[in-house]
Amino acid sequence: MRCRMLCGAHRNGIVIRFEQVSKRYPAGGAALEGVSFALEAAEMAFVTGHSGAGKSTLLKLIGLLERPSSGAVMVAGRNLRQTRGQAIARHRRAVGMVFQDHRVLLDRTVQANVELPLVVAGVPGPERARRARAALDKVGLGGMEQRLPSRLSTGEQQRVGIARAIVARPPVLLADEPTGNLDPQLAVEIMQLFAEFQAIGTTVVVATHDLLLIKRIRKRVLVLDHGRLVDDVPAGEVAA
Amino acid sequence: MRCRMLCGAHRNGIVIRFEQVSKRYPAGGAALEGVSFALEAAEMAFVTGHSGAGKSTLLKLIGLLERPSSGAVMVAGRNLRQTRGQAIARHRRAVGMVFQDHRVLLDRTVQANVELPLVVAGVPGPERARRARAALDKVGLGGMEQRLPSRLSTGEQQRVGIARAIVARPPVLLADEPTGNLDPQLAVEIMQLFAEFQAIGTTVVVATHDLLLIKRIRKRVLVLDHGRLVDDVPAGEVAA
Amino acid sequence: MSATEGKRVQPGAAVARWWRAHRWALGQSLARLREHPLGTLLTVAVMGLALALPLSFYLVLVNLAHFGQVLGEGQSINVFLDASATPAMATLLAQGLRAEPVVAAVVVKSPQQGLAELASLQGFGPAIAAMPENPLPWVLVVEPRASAGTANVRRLVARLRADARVAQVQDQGPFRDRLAALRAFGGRLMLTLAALLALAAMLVVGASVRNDIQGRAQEIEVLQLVGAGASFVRRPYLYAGLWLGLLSGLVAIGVTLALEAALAGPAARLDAVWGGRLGLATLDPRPLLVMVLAAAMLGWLGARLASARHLAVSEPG
Amino acid sequence: MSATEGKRVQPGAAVARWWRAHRWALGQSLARLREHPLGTLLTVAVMGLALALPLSFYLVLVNLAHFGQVLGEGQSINVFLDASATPAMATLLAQGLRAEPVVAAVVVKSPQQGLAELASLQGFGPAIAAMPENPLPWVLVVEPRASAGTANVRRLVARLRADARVAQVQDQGPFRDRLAALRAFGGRLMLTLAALLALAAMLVVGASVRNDIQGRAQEIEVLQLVGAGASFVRRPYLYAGLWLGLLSGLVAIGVTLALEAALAGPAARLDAVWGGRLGLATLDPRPLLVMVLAAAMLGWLGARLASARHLAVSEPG
Ligand SMILES: Nc1ncnc2c1ncn2[C@@H]1O[C@H](COP(=O)(O)OP(=O)(O)OP(=O)(O)O)[C@@H](O)[C@H]1O
Ligand SMILES: Nc1ncnc2c1ncn2[C@@H]1O[C@H](COP(=O)(O)OP(=O)(O)OP(=O)(O)O)[C@@H](O)[C@H]1O
Ligand SMILES: [Mg+2]
Ligand SMILES: [Mg+2]
Repeated sequence: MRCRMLCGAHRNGIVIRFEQVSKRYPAGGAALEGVSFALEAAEMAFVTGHSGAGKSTLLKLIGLLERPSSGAVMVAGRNLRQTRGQAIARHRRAVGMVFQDHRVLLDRTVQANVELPLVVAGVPGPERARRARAALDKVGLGGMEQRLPSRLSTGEQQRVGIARAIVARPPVLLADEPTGNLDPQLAVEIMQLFAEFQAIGTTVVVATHDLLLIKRIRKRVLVLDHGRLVDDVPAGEVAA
Repeated sequence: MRCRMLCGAHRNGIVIRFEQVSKRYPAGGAALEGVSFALEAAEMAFVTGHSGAGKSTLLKLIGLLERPSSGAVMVAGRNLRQTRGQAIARHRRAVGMVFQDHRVLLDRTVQANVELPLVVAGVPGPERARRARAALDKVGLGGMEQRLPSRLSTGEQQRVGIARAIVARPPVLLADEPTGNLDPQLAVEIMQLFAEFQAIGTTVVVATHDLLLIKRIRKRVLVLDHGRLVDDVPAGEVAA
Repeated sequence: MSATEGKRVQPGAAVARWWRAHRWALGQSLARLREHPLGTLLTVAVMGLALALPLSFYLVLVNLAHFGQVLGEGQSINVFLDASATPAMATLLAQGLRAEPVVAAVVVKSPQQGLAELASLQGFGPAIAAMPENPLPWVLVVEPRASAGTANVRRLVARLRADARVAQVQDQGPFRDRLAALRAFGGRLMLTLAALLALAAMLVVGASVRNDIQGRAQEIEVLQLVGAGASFVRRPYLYAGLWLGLLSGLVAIGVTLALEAALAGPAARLDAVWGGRLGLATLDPRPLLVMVLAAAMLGWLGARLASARHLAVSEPG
Repeated sequence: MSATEGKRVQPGAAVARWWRAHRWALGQSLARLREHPLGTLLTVAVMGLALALPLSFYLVLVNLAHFGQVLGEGQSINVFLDASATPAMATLLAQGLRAEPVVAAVVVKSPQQGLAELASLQGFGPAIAAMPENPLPWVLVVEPRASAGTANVRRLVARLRADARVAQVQDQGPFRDRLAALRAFGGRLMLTLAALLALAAMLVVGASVRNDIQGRAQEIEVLQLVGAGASFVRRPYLYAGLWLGLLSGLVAIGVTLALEAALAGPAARLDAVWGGRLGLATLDPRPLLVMVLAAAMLGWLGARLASARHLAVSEPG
């Protein structure tokens, strides 16, 4: 189903393209200002910049949680401006997203949280459980399936959010500050997990302010400053 | 009012003492196991350790958000076990806390959020506004007083939480991962702000996983591993 | 690569997916009610009460109508014929009256019968015995139909008064008017109250579902963020509304039965003084069934209305 | 060092702080209602309706009692004295009856008056003119007090029947019994419904405040975390409950007035057929005022009950 949208562009050419994108929120200044870049299929990029630079806004535009004030956001060759109604839901099913504020449901078990995207996709119960367990193992939460997130540490909650984003193996993965509550070693492990997804064809965008991590993982880096794209460092040129 | 509780012990001797403190949550394993340490007045310490190590639990015990399963938590020479009812509220007024999940009210203006501890303390309106503005300036949010936190970036929300913790100038300041959503430069500025509070006599405890920050600020470091205190590095011995 | 690629070749997969989605929504809606037993109880209690009252009113109204008919029974019209009227004339007039749609029955009383009745009255015996001849005329006792309107009866009375064969018509019109006015007043009162209560029931359903949705704003948002469509998000609320409505309908029936039991004593006494002629209606199962179904529909509709508004936020900003 | 150190020397600081805390809570409670105009409206509407119905019932009940008194008026007892009774005996007996607490009035009718009445009846004129002597006895028409119980009236009738001076007592006992049974039934019905509605109103208040508190769980927690005491946290909810109650009371009055207006037509017609003797009661301002105060108290109490439960989480785990 989701491949109607993204699989065609998958292994060849551009998956995400920003063309002179600006975003002004009603109650604030410009969060993004004339941003243009393109990401190929199976590419991984960091987005960095100071607090309030527009990192989250950029990811929200790709995930269709916000619409640009001007310019065009193209995903898999389609301008998202035309996406409406049911097609928005379909787009979001094709984009796995780790939210900066986790967005984990505190009154549902860890497993129920991780299974949500599979429920929405109509995956049968036993397969849901199997895949949720596998995703939780990957983020180091194996054995916590039946716990309530309200009884987890914040870092553990954050990892529930990561497991939920990867469980449906979406062709595009967006992660907004996914390691803000994780210790350095775990942060590297999570980034390596994302790199594994990249290796099997997933396009990955990670917003982070963790310079150590950016240096360790060595992927393309987009640098934002007050909403403007001030630097775009290819993976090969990141200083170790 | 709060000085009934903490001001006596303020400039001389121990303000926070843990004696063989263990904490087991009903629905989990041991979050803390036989932790003992003491912090003097006007001392600043980092608490670090992997995700789930027990950092937040330690701070919650000091702030009386949780009670130990065994052992004694002493603040200003009093065993908190005996603190009940109104005295809990009084204790919390004397302890400023930055929460790992911010706990900012999304439907109240930034200023109303920051003023809350002053409202509870009975400070008159004009003085509240003045002090809230001063605190917001300190965390770099000057001019955002009338915005709603739901319309702020996550890092900005986190800073609202920091401003709220410092606005009443409490004798004890607890900060749980206060820079998890801030860029490195801002993180250092916030830590310097805490150090300023320390300089005027505040006892400060900061839970963080940011090793760079710990190295830069060079304060005492308590290291937790699976709930046990495995290391206690004095400020002078932190490797640069 | 994608979560659903493996399923595409399977036959009947769409039906299976549809059934899975509905089963999930069903489970969710039930879990939701079980999670907040107090809230569920409260909502069901309030909505149940709100529905019980119109139902009870309906029953009271049915009984009142019956009651009115019984009261109306005794209110016959006495038609005194002219002194010159013959027995044949009386019979003919009675036959004509029996054909009137307004008339239930006509009894013909001869002058002899009238005198006998008068003689049985206290103190008149000797006086009547002393009378040289019978001064009484033929009398027709006309009983109007209970269902006949007061205006129709009044018209009949006027026609009889104009009849040359009739000397005088004794009609308890004022009493009949009073009774009709009383019934109109009672009916209007009950209907007004029932309308108000139906409104209250609707408001309660709306408020409850709205509160549920507001309390789950975060959950709804997360579902939308992971790609759930509008109907998927709405479904558990619709089911929950349905359950709440159903339960409320059952509570309404329970309350109505309890109300009936509480009123059984006075109602029986009422019936007894009327010599058992009231035959107070017991609960007919059909309106009860209709009530339960209507309540379920009302719950579903309330959920639908309340959710329609909240799901508008699905659009990106 | 601390936030409040500077204030400690100021005189009257405690009062100022108390006033600030209350002003803040007041502002919060009003802001809360204004923030969710639809929710506030809904709650006030439901609670208002729930309160309007018992109030309306109360009014109907008052009128029904009045109505019953008017109906009861006509139901006098005819006491036929023995044929040997003298005028003095009749007057004496009437005086004795007037002293009875059950009796409202006694009219003494002489045999002459009785005969004149009979003569005016249709068809009897010639018969009475032909009578050699007046066969009628002295008659006392006893009107019982409307407030007298049927049992007391029945006892009086029995005593009169046993009296040697009395030949016969004509009493419309069955009618009086019917009327009493009818009033008992109506009263019980209204009281039962009113009790149910008061219960519903309480449930609505409870549910509304509970929902408000649940929706603000995060805010309450944050207040507790920054050191607010139980009473501080509770205060805005208590004020909000008070406002909701007050508004609901006003809505209840509005609905009741509207109901009265809607029923004015039929009631006036009812009164007209009784020749204006019903004098239907209009709204007395005192019960209305009591209602508004009771509604405010109810809101405050509901808020207090609902908040008591939720504030138990203040204790650390
Ligand atoms: N309310 C709770 N109920 C049950 N278990 C809990 C609860 N809170 C925390 N825990 C468990 O206690 C352990 C320590 O939690 P704590 O929040 O102190 O960790 P932390 O060091 O702050 O971790 P992080 O860096 O992820 O925030 C974790 O394993 C967590 O799952
Ligand atoms: N819903 C909103 N309404 C109004 N302004 C907003 C909204 N969301 C974000 N902003 C503003 O837009 C700017 C960019 O926000 P964004 O969340 O993209 O920053 P960010 O780079 O993710 O910051 P952080 O590192 O703190 O998460 C900020 O100044 C913020 O105040
Ligand atoms: Mg962000
Ligand atoms: Mg923590």
